[in-house]
Amino acid sequence: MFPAKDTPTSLSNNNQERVVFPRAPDFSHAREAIVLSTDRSVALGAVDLHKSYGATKANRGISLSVMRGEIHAIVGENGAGKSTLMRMLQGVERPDSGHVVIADKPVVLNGPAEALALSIGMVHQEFMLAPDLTLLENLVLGEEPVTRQLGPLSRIDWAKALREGQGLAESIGAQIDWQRRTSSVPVHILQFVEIIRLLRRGCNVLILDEPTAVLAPPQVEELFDLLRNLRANGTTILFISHKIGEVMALADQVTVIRQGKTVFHSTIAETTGPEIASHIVRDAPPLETSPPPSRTVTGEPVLELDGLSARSLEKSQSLDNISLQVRAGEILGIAGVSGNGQGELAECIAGLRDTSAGNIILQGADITGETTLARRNRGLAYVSADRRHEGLTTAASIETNVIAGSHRAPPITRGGILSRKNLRQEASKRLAALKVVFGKVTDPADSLSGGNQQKLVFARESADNPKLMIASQPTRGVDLNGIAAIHGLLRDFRDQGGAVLLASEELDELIALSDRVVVIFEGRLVGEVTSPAGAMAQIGQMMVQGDAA
Amino acid sequence: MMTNMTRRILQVTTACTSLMAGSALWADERPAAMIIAQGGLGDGSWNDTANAGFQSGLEKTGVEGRTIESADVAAQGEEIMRRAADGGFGLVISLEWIHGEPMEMLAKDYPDTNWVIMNQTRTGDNIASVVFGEHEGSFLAGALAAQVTTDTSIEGINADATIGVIGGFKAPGIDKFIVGYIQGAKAVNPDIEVKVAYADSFGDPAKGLQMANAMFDEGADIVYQVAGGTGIGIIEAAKARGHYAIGVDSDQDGMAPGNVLTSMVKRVDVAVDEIVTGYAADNFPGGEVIQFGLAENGVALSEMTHTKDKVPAAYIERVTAYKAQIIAGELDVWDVSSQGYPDFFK
Amino acid sequence: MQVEQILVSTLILTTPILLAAIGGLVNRQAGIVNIGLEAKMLSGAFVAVIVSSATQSWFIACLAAALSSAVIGWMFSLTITRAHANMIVAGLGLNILVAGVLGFILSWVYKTSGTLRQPDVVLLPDVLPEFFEKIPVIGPALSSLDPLTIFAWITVFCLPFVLTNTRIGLWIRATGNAPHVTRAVGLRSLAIQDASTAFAGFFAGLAGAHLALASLGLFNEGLTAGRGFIALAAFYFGRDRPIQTAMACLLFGFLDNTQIRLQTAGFPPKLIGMTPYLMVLLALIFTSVRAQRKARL
Amino acid sequence: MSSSIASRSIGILLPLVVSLIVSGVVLLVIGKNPLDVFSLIATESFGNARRIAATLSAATPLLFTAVATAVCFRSGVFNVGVEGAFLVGGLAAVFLGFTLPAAWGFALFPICFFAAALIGAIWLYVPGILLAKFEVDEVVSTLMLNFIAVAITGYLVNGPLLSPLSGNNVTPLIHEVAYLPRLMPPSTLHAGFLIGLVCVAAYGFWCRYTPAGFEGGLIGLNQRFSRAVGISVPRTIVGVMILSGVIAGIGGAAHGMGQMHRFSDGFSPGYGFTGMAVALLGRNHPIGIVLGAILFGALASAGTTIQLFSNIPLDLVNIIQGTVMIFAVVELGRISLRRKKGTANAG
Repeated sequence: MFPAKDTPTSLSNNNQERVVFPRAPDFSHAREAIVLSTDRSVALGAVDLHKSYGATKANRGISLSVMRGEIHAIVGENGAGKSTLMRMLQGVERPDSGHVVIADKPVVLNGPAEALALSIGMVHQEFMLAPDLTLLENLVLGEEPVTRQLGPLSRIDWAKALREGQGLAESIGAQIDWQRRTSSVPVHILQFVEIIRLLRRGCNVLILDEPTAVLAPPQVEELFDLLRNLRANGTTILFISHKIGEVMALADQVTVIRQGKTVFHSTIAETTGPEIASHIVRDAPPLETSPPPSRTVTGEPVLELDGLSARSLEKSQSLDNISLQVRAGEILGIAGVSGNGQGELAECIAGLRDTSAGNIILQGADITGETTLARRNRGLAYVSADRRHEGLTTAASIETNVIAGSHRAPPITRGGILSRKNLRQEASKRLAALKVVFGKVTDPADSLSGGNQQKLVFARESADNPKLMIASQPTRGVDLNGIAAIHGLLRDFRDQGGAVLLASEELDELIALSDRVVVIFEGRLVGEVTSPAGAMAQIGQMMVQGDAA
Repeated sequence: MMTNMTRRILQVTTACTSLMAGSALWADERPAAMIIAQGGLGDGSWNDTANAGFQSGLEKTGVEGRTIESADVAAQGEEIMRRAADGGFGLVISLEWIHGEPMEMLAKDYPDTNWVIMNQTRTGDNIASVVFGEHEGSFLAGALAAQVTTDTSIEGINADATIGVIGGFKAPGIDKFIVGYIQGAKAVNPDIEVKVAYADSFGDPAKGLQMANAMFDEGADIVYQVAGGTGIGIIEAAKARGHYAIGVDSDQDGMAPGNVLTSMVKRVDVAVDEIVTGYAADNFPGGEVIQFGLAENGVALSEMTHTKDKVPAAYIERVTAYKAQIIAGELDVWDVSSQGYPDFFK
Repeated sequence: MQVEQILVSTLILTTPILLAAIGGLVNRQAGIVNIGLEAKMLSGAFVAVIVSSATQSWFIACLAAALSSAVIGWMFSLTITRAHANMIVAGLGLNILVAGVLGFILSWVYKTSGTLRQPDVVLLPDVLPEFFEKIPVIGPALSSLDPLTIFAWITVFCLPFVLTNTRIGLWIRATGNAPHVTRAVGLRSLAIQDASTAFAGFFAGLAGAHLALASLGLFNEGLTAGRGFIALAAFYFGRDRPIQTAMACLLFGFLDNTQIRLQTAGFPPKLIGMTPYLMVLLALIFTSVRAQRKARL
Repeated sequence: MSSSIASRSIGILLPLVVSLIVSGVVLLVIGKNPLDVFSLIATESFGNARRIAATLSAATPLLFTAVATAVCFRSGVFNVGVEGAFLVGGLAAVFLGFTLPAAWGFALFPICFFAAALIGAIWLYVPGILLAKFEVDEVVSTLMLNFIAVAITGYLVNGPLLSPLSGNNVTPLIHEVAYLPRLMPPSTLHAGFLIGLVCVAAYGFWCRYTPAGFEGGLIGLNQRFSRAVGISVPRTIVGVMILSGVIAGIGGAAHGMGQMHRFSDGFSPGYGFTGMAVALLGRNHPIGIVLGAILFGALASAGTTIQLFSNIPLDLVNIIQGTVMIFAVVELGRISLRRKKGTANAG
């Protein structure tokens, strides 16, 4: 790893000597592919990047050029290949073919430290800040200004550090109390600190990975002001998002990625929101179309929420007075920009999060104070958005994963004794019913592909004839075949009279599956669409702005 | 390689079996084993003194012998003793009090083995019980201390009629010393204050030092140590402060010449030595209770090589008189181990 | 009347606990709970006695004790940071192992057991000139100060500064708080943890040297007498903050010292001995309950 | 599957091999042939029926403490307080064993065992509830409780419960009718060993064939998942702590009524901590626990009796035991000089 204190110049020289290309590099086409405008230089770019993980082709030809001093947005759906691209731009991973361009030169990066040394910095969604340290301490950690050089024992020049921090904060128009403990500071300020830390380390290109996902709208405004100031100071910004409104409001350039390829590029001035949207979703996988729009649901209400509210804990969104109904034989979609409370709402209904007011009624019974177990016994099923940490125990066997939750019920447990034989039988039955592809039932769940993992989750959750299924981001990180299968499962469940509460950030998915869609915005329900087909624009509007105007 | 190893293992096994075959080979000189009590060797007290006697006895007689330590000596005692008997040992001495009952039982199973237990009386033709008169010796130490503590003509002595004693753990075996000491002191001066404390450790000299200092601060000028390794610190404190300690078990007068008033010498070493020599000479005191009291010279005050010139002869004479009374049976000293706790010490 | 003496002996009893606790708290700030302090104190005491006798220098003896324990600490750290050993069990194992090795050395090299006396062991000197003794109340305490006690207290009062104002201090706190962050900014978090454990070993070695050389001049197997665990209790009680930990050490040293008084007042010695542990337990409960109340509001 | 068996056996063998190397080097340094010593240890542990019985006798308390530890470790609860529960449980059983009338005869067994289990359960319920309800770090709370248990039992045994006319801190002997029968007289191997095996078997059964055991294993792997499928994590934590206390308490009772027949200073020379090493060495697996307990039992019994036939001091056993403990928790497969980059994002 490179010592971080080396100057960028010496490093890039150093770096060029060490450049090793897996294949004979051919940069002959590089210039033409990248350069869209000749009067300014490319701060950060990519030429025809390919990257596969096993059979999954995450990037299949991505080219990109971010001009110096611009805000450049990359948009695309989840799974379009944005995060893979970021990892390669940042040097965390190497492309299978193609190359990254920094400051007009093709480079091979061997890690984030090298990218950092070449003035490329990234702000992750998980902040790299130690919670118990002050902001100032986090700012200088790893590159402390010292009064006199004594190696690790050098005294840190806090006055200088503070001057630096304040200077940088001022230059981008941020107000930061540097002496506060990090854990007590609002999340958007932390984001500013991350940005300032990168600036302090000499970064002039910043990559921001969905920076608004965790922010409330006023905070988003503050962030945008700050980013504009940065641009004015000459910093280049690569901004990853899937929110068209934000892109239109902030960016100079936009590049759309779909299915691992760049499909569209334009300056913002020359395009429109709908045009970008059309590129994001065009040629979407052939999903089954939604049921006839006239389909009316007449089933009994299975789930009723009456004025449900929940407090915000740590980084979570609070919920405010949510009322809704899901009937038997109905899929109710919940649309919303990530972080607006869909996940929290699902957790409240599943009994994994405390509510502060309102009632949850399942099949006529008030379950507000009941445990998760009691709710499940009443027919609640929950497909977690976080499959790898909450939906599954990846280290445990497949059979354990598919049985957990039903392990106390017959035929698995009778008279207090858990029958391994019945467990295995039941597990095999469940896995077969949903056509999960696996090796042995004793293999760890980790050995399954993403789609099969999710099918396993459905196999478990649908086994005990639930009345209500809460499906939170059910197709996140699932391949196309898997998505089709999971959509089929949800439809079948509905058609057999089940009620589904579907939370998804994939608008296509919501529209394809839902009988009705409600939109959640900042923890409140802001609208309802009774025939979702063709209402994408309307829903999108509400998701972004919180009203249908 | 493999054959080498096999041969070695064979060698060892034969070595073991020959040792186990025991009786046939050694006849009367079967080896001796001594089981070390809780606290282990290096306690600077009970175990170490006994071991010294054991080693000197072995050396004198040429009998082979082993000392056995165990981290789990309380629970494993019976197995260890049985293994020793099985392994051909002719004499098994245990220093651990808790081994009394199992030994009584084992002695019946192994009538050809000679057994020795300390500080209690066990019945059996092949068991020798050794009982020490620590209370008697401690009485004399207390009597001496009580006389000295008010004699300000002696360097390092204040006018307060206050003396101290520090035990290792609070345990009956230790309180036997302490009660005797108090009784001796009160015999001289019924109003004397005897400060009693326990270090809660037999191996913490640093704490012993501080505890003794604290007692000196409270007006005590003589502190009797019944605390093994912890006592080393008590003697160091006496030296540093110019007051007096009383040593225990072995003659500790030389550890801080002039600052150890006397030592309550308990001849565990002599007892063990005598038993080993008796055993070698086919004169094992089986079935007997061997008293190591004042009468038998099993306990005594030291020669006071470094202090006898400081202490008026009258005091020593009075101590000698008590000694005679005790031996004559005219004076009963309370024995915690056979009488339980007295009213004046609860 | 006896205030002076209580002060003196409290101070002396506190020093080894304090030295060990200093190491332990820095170690814990870097994210490692050091159960092996006891072992390192013991080896430090042993080395101190040997070296003091051999070199006639208390200073070299202390240095040797500290360095040897630092090496043990560093190796111990490697099993935790590089081989992912559970720190609690590895620490308990280290205590047993070191006691075993020292016992072995005693019996095979020095043909003794339990206690090792070496000729001409040089003790820690009193540092301050005699006239300090004339100062009322604190005079005797001052005049009996040995170099390690002074060093311990200087360290305690320097430590907050070092931890907050030096690079290594910041690195240690960051590593203990969020190791992934430390790594992300390019610092070698594992090496920082190893260094902190070596530091803990260094101070535990000094603690051992103090036990051996403050007044006794000999080594004894039971010399540490659980002080490593008392030190652990102290830095838990002081929540890893130097001054608070030092106060806890003083309190425990004072408790140790007042045992006699409490015993004569009728408290059983065993129960007095458990007070530090009970206090830590209660402090732990108190802080956790309070933290949770706060989180719920 | 086969690879996991291989890695498991490496996990068990590694600490042994390392400790043999370490102690072998020590022996070589002092001019002893390590092979001679090791084979002497082997004969003294397993050389004949009596030695095997002695080894099993020494292994008996470890069976209990190891199972009591494994119950918690398996559920991700780092309970180091088994030692304390063993002590208080043992004292409770012994106390009733000598205070209740001897005429009650065999009824004393269930009463004493029940009392020990109850006290043990209460003892560990405290840190359990503190962890489950208030997130009080269980390592520290149970460690502190160990010291407190030592102090309290130590106080009682040289105060209120002291046997009159004793030379040591011991309680009176329990009534002879309450002695657990010996299995292979004259060896001290007693019925407690069988009870220990039953506990191990019950533990194995509990892990595999009860819903509670299933839940324990799951919360040990993933608490969030467990919550989501309806398992109450706090209840499970308290449950395994209670279970641990019950087993430790029964272990103390078995030791008191089978081996010691009284409570004394040195009632447990650290069985709880050795049991921890056994559980880790055996990877919380019932068979691993039995083997580990026998291994440590062998070390304890043979390490003592080899002193009869050679001049190897007891310290050698400490060296072996300490090394085994350290390396039992080392994860060989994961030795790395620098943590992988991927983990940098975690947390």
